[in-house]
Amino acid sequence: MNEFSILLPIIIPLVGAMLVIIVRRLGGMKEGAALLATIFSLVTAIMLYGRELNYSLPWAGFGMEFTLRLYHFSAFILLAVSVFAFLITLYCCSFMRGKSYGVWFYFYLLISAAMVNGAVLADNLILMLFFWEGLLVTLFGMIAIGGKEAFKAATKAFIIIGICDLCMMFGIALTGYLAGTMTISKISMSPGSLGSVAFIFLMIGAISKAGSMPFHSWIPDAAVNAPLPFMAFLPASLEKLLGIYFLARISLDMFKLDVNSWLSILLMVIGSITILAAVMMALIQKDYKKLLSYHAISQVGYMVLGIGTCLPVGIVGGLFHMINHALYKSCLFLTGGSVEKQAGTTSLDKLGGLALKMPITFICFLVAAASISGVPPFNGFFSKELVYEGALQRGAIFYLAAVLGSFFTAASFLKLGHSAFLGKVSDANKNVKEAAPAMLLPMIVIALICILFGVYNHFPLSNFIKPILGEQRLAGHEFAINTTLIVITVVVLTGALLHHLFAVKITGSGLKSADYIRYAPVFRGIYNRAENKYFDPYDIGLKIVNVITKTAWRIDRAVDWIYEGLTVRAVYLFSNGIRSAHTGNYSLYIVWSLLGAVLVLIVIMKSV
Amino acid sequence: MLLLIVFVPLTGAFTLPIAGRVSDRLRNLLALGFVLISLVLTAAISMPVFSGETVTSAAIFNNVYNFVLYADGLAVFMAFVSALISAIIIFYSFGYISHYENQNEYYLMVVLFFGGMMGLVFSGNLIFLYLFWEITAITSWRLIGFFREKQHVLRADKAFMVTMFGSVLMLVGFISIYQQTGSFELAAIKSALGTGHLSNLAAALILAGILSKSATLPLHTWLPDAGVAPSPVTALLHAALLVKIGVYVFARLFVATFTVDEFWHTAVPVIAAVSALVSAGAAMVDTDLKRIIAYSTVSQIGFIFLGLSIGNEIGVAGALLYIMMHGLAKGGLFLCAGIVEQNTKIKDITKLGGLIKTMPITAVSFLLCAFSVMGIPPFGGFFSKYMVIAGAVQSGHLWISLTFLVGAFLTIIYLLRVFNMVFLGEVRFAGVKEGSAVMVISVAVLAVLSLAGGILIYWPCQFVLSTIQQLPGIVK
Amino acid sequence: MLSLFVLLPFLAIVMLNLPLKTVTRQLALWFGIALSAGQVFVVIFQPDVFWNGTDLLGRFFTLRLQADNLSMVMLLSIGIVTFAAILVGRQTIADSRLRFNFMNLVLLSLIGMNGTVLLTDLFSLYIFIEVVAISSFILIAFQRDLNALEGAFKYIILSAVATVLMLLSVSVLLMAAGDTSFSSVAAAVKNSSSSHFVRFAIGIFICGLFIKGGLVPFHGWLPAAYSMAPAAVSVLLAGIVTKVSGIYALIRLSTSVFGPDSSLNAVLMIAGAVSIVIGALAATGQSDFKRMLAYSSISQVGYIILALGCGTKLALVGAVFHLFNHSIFKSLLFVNSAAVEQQTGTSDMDKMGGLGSRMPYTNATSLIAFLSTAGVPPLAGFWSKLIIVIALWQSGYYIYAFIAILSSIITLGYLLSMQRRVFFGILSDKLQAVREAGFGIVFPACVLAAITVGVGLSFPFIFNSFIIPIGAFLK
Amino acid sequence: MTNDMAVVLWLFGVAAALVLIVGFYCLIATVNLIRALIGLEILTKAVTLFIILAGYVTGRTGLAQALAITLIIIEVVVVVVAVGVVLCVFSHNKSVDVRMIRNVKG
Amino acid sequence: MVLILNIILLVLFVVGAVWTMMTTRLLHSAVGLAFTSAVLTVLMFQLDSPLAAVFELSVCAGLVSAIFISTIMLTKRVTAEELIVQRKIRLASFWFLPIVVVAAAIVLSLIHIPVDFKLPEPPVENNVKNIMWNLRHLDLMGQIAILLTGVFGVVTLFKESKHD
Repeated sequence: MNEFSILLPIIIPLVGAMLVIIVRRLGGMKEGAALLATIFSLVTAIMLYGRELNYSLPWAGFGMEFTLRLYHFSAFILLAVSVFAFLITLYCCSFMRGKSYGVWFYFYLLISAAMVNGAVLADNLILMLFFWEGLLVTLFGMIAIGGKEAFKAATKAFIIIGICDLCMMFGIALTGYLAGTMTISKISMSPGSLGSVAFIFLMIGAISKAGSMPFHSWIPDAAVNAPLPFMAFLPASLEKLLGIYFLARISLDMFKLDVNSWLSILLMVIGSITILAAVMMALIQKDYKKLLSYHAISQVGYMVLGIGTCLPVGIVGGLFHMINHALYKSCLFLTGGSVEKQAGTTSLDKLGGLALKMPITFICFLVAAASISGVPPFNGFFSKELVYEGALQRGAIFYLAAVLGSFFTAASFLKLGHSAFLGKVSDANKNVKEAAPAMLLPMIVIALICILFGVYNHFPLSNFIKPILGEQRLAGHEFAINTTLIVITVVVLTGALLHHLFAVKITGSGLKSADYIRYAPVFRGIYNRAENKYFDPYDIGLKIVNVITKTAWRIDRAVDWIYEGLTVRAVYLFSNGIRSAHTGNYSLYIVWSLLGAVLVLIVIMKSV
Repeated sequence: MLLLIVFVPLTGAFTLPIAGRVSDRLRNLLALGFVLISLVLTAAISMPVFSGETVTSAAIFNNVYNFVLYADGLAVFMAFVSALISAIIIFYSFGYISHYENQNEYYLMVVLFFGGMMGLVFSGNLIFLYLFWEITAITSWRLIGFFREKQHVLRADKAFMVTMFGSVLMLVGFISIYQQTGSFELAAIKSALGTGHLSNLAAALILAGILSKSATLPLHTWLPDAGVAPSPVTALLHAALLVKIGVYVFARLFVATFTVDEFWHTAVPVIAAVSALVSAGAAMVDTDLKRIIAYSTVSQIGFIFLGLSIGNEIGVAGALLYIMMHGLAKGGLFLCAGIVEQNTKIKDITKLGGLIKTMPITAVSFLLCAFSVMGIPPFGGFFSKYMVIAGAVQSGHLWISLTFLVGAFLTIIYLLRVFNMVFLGEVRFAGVKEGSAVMVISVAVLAVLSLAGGILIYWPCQFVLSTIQQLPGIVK
Repeated sequence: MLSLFVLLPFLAIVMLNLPLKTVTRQLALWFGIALSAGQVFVVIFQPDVFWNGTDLLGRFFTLRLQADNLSMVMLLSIGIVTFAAILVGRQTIADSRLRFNFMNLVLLSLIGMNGTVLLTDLFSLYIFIEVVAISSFILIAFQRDLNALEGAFKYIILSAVATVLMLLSVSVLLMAAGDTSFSSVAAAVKNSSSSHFVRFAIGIFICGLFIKGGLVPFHGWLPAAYSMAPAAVSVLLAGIVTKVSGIYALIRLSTSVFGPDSSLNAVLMIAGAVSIVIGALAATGQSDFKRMLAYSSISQVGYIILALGCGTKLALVGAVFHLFNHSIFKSLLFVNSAAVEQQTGTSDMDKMGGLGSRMPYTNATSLIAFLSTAGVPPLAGFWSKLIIVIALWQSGYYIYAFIAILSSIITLGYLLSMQRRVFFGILSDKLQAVREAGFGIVFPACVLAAITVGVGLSFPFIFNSFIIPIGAFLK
Repeated sequence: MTNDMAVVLWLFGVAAALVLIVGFYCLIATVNLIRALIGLEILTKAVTLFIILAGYVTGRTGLAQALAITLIIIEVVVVVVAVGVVLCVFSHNKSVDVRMIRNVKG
Repeated sequence: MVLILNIILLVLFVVGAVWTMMTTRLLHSAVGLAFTSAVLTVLMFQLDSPLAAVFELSVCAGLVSAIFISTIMLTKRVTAEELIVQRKIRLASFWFLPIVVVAAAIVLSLIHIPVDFKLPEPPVENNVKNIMWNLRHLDLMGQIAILLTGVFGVVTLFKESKHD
């Protein structure tokens, strides 16, 4: 396998995308083309795994080189991306049937895969940004095809991520300037004052891609309108992988973040807030997709928190959580997709009792939900434990936030499971059937992996995660699970269960199990405001922008007035003055002339 | 060769009204032909130029008014970009302008404008540079007032006067250079100045001219007002050529010929930053489709100035690349706006909507061009925007580059706003059709070029690289 | 054979007025054309026979004429503008008897102007200026329109004031010099340069010429006379009459008789700058086509005087070149106004609009003329203004340079508004019947436009060979 | 210059200057076109006297006379033309009031 | 003696001019002009300029006065009532002309500017005929031109007014 093969993960999906467009009129061929492309890229990813390759092409110059580097970390992400791409394409083969935008969805999906692969492989900051920001276009396209109203969400997503990507562009420029090189693998510096600025800008790009607060607000909006596989594909899996990958790169390789750095605290704070705030929002949602989307935000908090601890245990936990999250969250979205496809709605009001109608979906949901809630022995449990441990070492407050998050996560999934799959079968859902095999298969596979990664957690940890940090960093660290923490976790989870039961009892339904929190004295106001988007950074930002633009507009008009108002008026004022002096009376003109003559004589004779 | 590039369109323009009497088709093809001849000749001349030579052709009168045409990388780059975009715009005009009166005048003025542009680009003598500069001003004045309504002519007059105001100041600046060095010829000025730099007064005066032509704050308001012109004209003026004239002259004088006081390396970016912000804000508020795009131009020109004025390699290269990419993309935006305007007779974006259903190709082209202007990869605009900002960062102007970052944010927001309001949302009215084939092809070509410019960035960058290697004023 | 410039028109008039009634009326036009065209010819092609041949007629007279390059330029302008005016006159004056008188008066005016630019005596200068002036009075008034009479009367009165001032000055200089020839006056001025009397004489002579040339604040008569004169006369008047009788004389006297003198130059510069600004501002608010052009004329004359006051050789070259250019483009604008006035019956710009589509030639030539006036390249007006500004800048008169250059923006402003109101815009219903003016107007317009464009385009070619040598009249 | 000559110069000069003042005053103050022309004539008188005076003082009476004669002739023509204009105005306005001919203004 | 005569003549000259201006009737004014002209003639004689004096007398005192008088006759005659009104108006604007003249006379008499330039050498030729007819042909030609112009002026400005 020569160096050229490193290009394959980028080229194959691209070619696949072209193929999809070319064959789109031939019924069924487009799915085939897409599947083929994803299979090929999966195979390539597997073959590339474990190799170290470098490849470079002449490109734009000025430090912008087309340099790709395949090494452990990127190969791992590559593999994960390929798996998800394949599974979701498979899922879509059934899900997208009969939807007019199918072609474009495959097209965007494959291009996104190519872009993510490119970004992961890139060893040049600009090249990475090229692929990274290129995702914007496909993101926009994928949301916008979702229907008449979807473009608003698409716009919102585009603006938020676009702005963050621009920040990252700035960060990259600064980093490149400080480091003197654009090659990622050659950059290694400690964040000084300017370096911290650069780090923050890069971090904005990274965590916004991962969907952390405060750059999250497009995700719930998109969840409503965008096609569900999109949610499973981009916000749930690929973007998390990419964002956390890059966050890990910047905080591990490019900038030597240490425990004492304020940047580390910053990251942890962001992580904690994200965990808590998002999960609190998730708790009260009454829509399958929206609830999941808030969790997609919340879980990012764990990863950011884990990486932010700057401790090996935390980092490993964060990265492990990244892959775990991608697994269970996409699985959850896929179950949501199945429900939507079969029941025709994702509103929890109208769902209920689907467990019997769609047993496999329900089981997959259970596994994934248990996983996300951190129930042992599923994979989520182990990664969370690692993060807890890291957080605890840095401060009890972070740990508290994480555990509290866990509590509410569990609570909200209990609510979700209860209201969607248990309870009474509503009339509308009488005829719901299990989803098609092509849709079930990916769910099953992912659910299985969840279990596998949980039970045999040493396998992914030692094969995938630990090599990322390298031997030196890990030296002297053992990841023995802290028993105390496990106990606490179990207690918390049990608490969540009890709480749920209690809540169901007092409110009378699973759906309303969180309502008492929703309408609790203090929370009520906060929630009301949150639902009216008072806290949405996007809306706040737009308000600020509005003020700026109004000011700018006034300045612009003022400048224009100088030309159209002031100058013209002044000229006409003078002009009219001069004109009215010409009265037509020649005596006056003679007087002028004589006075002029006097002046001339004064000047001429002055020098004598 | 250089003479041909300049004088084929300049003199050829005057044959167009005559040709127009014979047949419209002949005139149209001739117009396109003149531009294409220039394009091909420019391409031909680029071979020796990029191998490091410079091409000069001159008519020496043994006085300060020697007519010198001089082609180095910068000139060829600019000429090539201009000719390319002009050719597309003229092609588009076949479809657009055929609905209106005074076509002879239109083609005369457009080709004359193009000729003036070519002359300006290759001019090696400040006086002739000014001369061609004003030719472009006259022709654009006529073109803006093309529809002859009173308001339009007033706007045209405003544009003419504001740019004239700047340009006469610039002329005084040239004269001041002449006094300092004793020549109007760039080569002679260069050697006369040596390592010393230009007097600040001269620099300020020339800058006034450049700012007025490139529609930069505080001399920018004529540009949005000039949106009353026919759309190909606005594309030609706002996007592709006219506003780039100022930028080009900036590059030609302040980067390629003189060194100026350190002060200007800060002052110009500050002006550009304010301009970029203010006009971006104005673009958010305005509701006239073409005015918004025009404000966007003002804003983007700020980026080009930033790149050029900080004067380091990546910044200048980025600015040049910006000229090219912005020209393609913004031209496309204006042409799309032209299609919308012509088919709906509406320019107020609040009254438009849902056009993507009826004019899908236009909509997609618009979106692609908008992406390029926003600086989204894989479109060409991405690289130029990055390089400019990187240049600013490298020169240490952190705050200024942050300001530009905000400008870039706003760019994204207002362009998406326009796209949403025009092409998405409720369908407001029925019976709107896609533009004619010629027009749609033109915008599609521009959109594809914007995309290709990014994907095949290697070639434009090589182009730029060989250009800037001939510029001495660059801080390495 | 310089005397021919004066004598041939004489002969022409004599022949025209022989009692041959009908024949001469038709001949008058051709005489005028032949004389003016011949004048242009001998100046441009410089036939050796003419300039250096023995002056057969002149042998009988002691005329003391002298032609240097400045005079050449003036002769050229005189020839061109007279040619245009004659053609316009033929087109616009319907009555054949009046037309005949018009031709005669133009020829007399030609005598006056040719004499003025060739003579070398202060008192002769007065006489020939009066020849020009009196024929202009009559020309303005000859159609007996009340407003024209008003203009003529104002011109007469102000012109009389000017002559009084000039003659007063001549009498004082006569005392100092004992003679009125340029050379002796120049010598006397030089000898007693600090004399109050002499300086007083210089001052009032200059003032007299300021009135003749219409500099601010001596310009009161000018807008009335220009705007109310019959079309053809406006062309002549604005194009060349005041330039010869006022500006040429100022150039001649201030450079080689009274000057060079710093305070004189200061006066000239101030007057020039004030004229530029006031003229431009006053022109801005006008709604009458010709009145606007009249004020524009004041403004443009200001440039000439400003450059004259600057005093360097380059400035003088610029001044003379601008004088030439101005006489071309301003008469072109007046020819256009004649066309418009003839076709629409009014010169009120508010009543026009959209004429461009009906009068394409007039539109195009007017475009050229106004761009040239505003100093937009590549037209002739640009180059002369450029030279003037360069000269000002080089002499360190930065403020004046800025005044000059910024006023050209105002100039552009009002001319743009003129063009907009007259030629652009939408044609009103009343003017639907308007057609292009006749050959007699369009042809000279095209010729003048061609000259403006041609000079502009060929400027770099002719800069060394024609423009710079203008300065040779400086001693 | 002899003393006598200086006195003559001074005397005649002052007188001519006074007449000039009278003439200008007339031009400015009068509202009658014909009287304005008479004022012009008065001015011419003063100027003629100046020229003759200059010739007398410098001993160039010949030249001065030649100039004066020319001047007189020219002024006559000017007056004739001016009177013609005034008469034309009169035929329009039936008045020779200056204030009737202030239509051209602004 | 000559000096006193000159002074008297000059005073007459000035007074004549003032009277010409002050009088209300235009006819008187024209007569005043003729009178002033006549005084000027005498003054010219006093200044050794007989030929010019004769010209002055014949042309200005004679021809010009005739022109003015006929013009005044051609224009509207004023009635007695109008005359009174006119006189009032005239006095309103002219009453301080004499004061101005007297004041100017006093001021000018007090200011004595010395002749500060060199007087020229005596002339070679001082014969007016020679000068006019031999030396100044150009002036002559100018005069002829002006006379011709005058002729055309008369033709164009006067001729048709009879038709009206």
